[in-house]
Amino acid sequence: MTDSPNAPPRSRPNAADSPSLFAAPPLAEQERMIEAILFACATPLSLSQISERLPPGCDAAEALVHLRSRYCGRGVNLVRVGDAYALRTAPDLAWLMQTERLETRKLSRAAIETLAIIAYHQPVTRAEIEEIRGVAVSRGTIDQLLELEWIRLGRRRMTPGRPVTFVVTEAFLDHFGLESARDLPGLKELREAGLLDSRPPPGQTSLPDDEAEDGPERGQSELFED
Amino acid sequence: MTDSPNAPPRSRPNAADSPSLFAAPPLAEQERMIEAILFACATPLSLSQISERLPPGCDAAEALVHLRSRYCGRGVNLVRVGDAYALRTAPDLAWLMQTERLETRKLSRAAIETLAIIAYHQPVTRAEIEEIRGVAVSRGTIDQLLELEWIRLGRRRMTPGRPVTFVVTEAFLDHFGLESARDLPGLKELREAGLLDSRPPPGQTSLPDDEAEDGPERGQSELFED
Amino acid sequence: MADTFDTDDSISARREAEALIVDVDGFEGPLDVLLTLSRTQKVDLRRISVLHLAEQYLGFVERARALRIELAADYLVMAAWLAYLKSRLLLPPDPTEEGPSGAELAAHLAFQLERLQAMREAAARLMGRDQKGRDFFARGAPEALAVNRKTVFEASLLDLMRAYARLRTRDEFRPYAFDRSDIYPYEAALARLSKLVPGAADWTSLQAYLPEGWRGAPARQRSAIASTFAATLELAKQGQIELRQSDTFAPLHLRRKTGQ
Repeated sequence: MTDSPNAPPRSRPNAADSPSLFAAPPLAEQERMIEAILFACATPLSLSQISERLPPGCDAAEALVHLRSRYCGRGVNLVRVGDAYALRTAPDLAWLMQTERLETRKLSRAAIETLAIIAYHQPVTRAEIEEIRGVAVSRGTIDQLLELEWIRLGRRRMTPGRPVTFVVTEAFLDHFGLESARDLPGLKELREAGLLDSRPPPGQTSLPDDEAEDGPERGQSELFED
Repeated sequence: MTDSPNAPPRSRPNAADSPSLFAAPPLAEQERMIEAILFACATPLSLSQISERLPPGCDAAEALVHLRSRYCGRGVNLVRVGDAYALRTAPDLAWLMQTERLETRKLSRAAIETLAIIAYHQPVTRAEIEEIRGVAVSRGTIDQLLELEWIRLGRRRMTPGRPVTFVVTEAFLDHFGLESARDLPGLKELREAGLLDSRPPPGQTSLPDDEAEDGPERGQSELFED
Repeated sequence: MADTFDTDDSISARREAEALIVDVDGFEGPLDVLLTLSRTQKVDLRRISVLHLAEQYLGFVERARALRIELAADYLVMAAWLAYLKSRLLLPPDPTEEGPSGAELAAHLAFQLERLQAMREAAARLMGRDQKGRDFFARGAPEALAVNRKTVFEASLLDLMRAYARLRTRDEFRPYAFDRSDIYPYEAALARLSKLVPGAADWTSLQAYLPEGWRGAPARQRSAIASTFAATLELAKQGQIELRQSDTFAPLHLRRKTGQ
């Protein structure tokens, strides 16, 4: 609410103007700065968002490596969320945080399954979700996931009708503590078992080539091309 | 008021009950716990509030001393706020967070509707927006969207009066997490997603969809000509 | 029914069977039912006996119908498909027949079931992960640091889509109207004709009643004739005028109905 008592007179208009004219601050100082920025912000920040705030000449990527190892094993950890970084409490201390625990809205079984299908098969169309679940995606399911900002629209599929696709978001990764979509549990096994392939029903020979090329398979396999 | 980090442990009611049943966690672990608690808690916590949350046998005061020195000189400091303790960004780094002070406000209904029409029908003239909304669009609404850099002027329409057109910007796509305006769902897809509550009057089912499918596509193809 | 074998197994089996019958709506579609059936069969989904499964499924639909539960079309389609599959599997393959074999269809079904099961498990594992706000936490008091106030206007994609949906919905309820200038509306013709009829004591050609400016261009004239003709029918029906046509395609004449 108020400034902490030992704050110096806040007359540092644009620090970026003066000290950075000559050289970037030392790495330890860059680490401090990033620590403060990430600490102040509740949402993950990308490398470029962090760099924007630092004086010119800083190497945010390198400072982050140091900062990350410094927080290793501590009560608060530096985690990676997609292309972004955030400070989060260590999961093993969850039991201490009873009072902070948020009552999250219970997701329906349909919503949970739909979310999982989108995460594992992304980018995926509504028709593909329905094909996998064997049932129509009911009203409000997609709506609810969009509202939670766990999914967003991807690129339209280049197949007849050009259907919209869905992909998971950074907020999804943040919520489930995932560094990237390729860290989804069991993803590799599912891929190897061929369970993430788009396999059209036998007899439908017109689409498979097109679809395989642009389909869910490519989406997730892209993630593995290192 | 009399609590100080290095005061000897005073009240340990829980620990007294069952001193030998559970050993208190090592001091380093207590430090981790306090670190996590202070990080996650929305308000500063007093020594007794911290102690209450820790397992029996912990010495919060001593752990706080260690935690405080660990954060000494870092980007984040352990500070005392009155009787309580909190983690705060180092005051000398406050300038880094200057740009972050933002007030969010909901976009007005007129603005969001106008924006939606531009996104779906771009390039679109002001008269066309008014025709779709069925109500005049105030200068201020357009100005606001221009100022937000979510829309910009497109090519002039080659019709009498050569009216200006509006199109959405990269910043718009960025904000709404879209890869292109073409990825916006059509009317049929909106209905399937449960965002359109109404059923069209009987006998007219195909008309509005066709229009929606056709409208934006045609308009936008002009924009995306390579 | 005196059932002396009330072991736990049979109780749970019966409860399950009951659930299948009574709680059709509890299933997430026909594939879900199949998955449940295949699980009670306790077989490897890869080697699932489609024949056995089809029989169980048909039995499910049969029992459900006996309870007069309305079955969703999806279930019946699946039942029909399973019956078809069963027949394909029982009959020796016809080499002249085109299309996928019974074995291929069965393999695909097994794939679908396995995939659904895998997604269920993946969903469970996903939800079992540490979650933000439950197992790990963001900063509880994000700092309000600078006094540098800047207003940011918030709008989500959902807001945008809803706004557009709202606008388009309103359009759907708006009475449909042509804005084309070459269309002479029926309502206008009726209003015009009603006003002119009291003066029409003698037989007059329909052509004479066309409004100014609608007699030249063929498209405009066609529209005006059509609307005016429709209006004459309405007025004739109401008993206000009489119509006369001497021959097929001959000019139409009208006059005020006399003796009223």
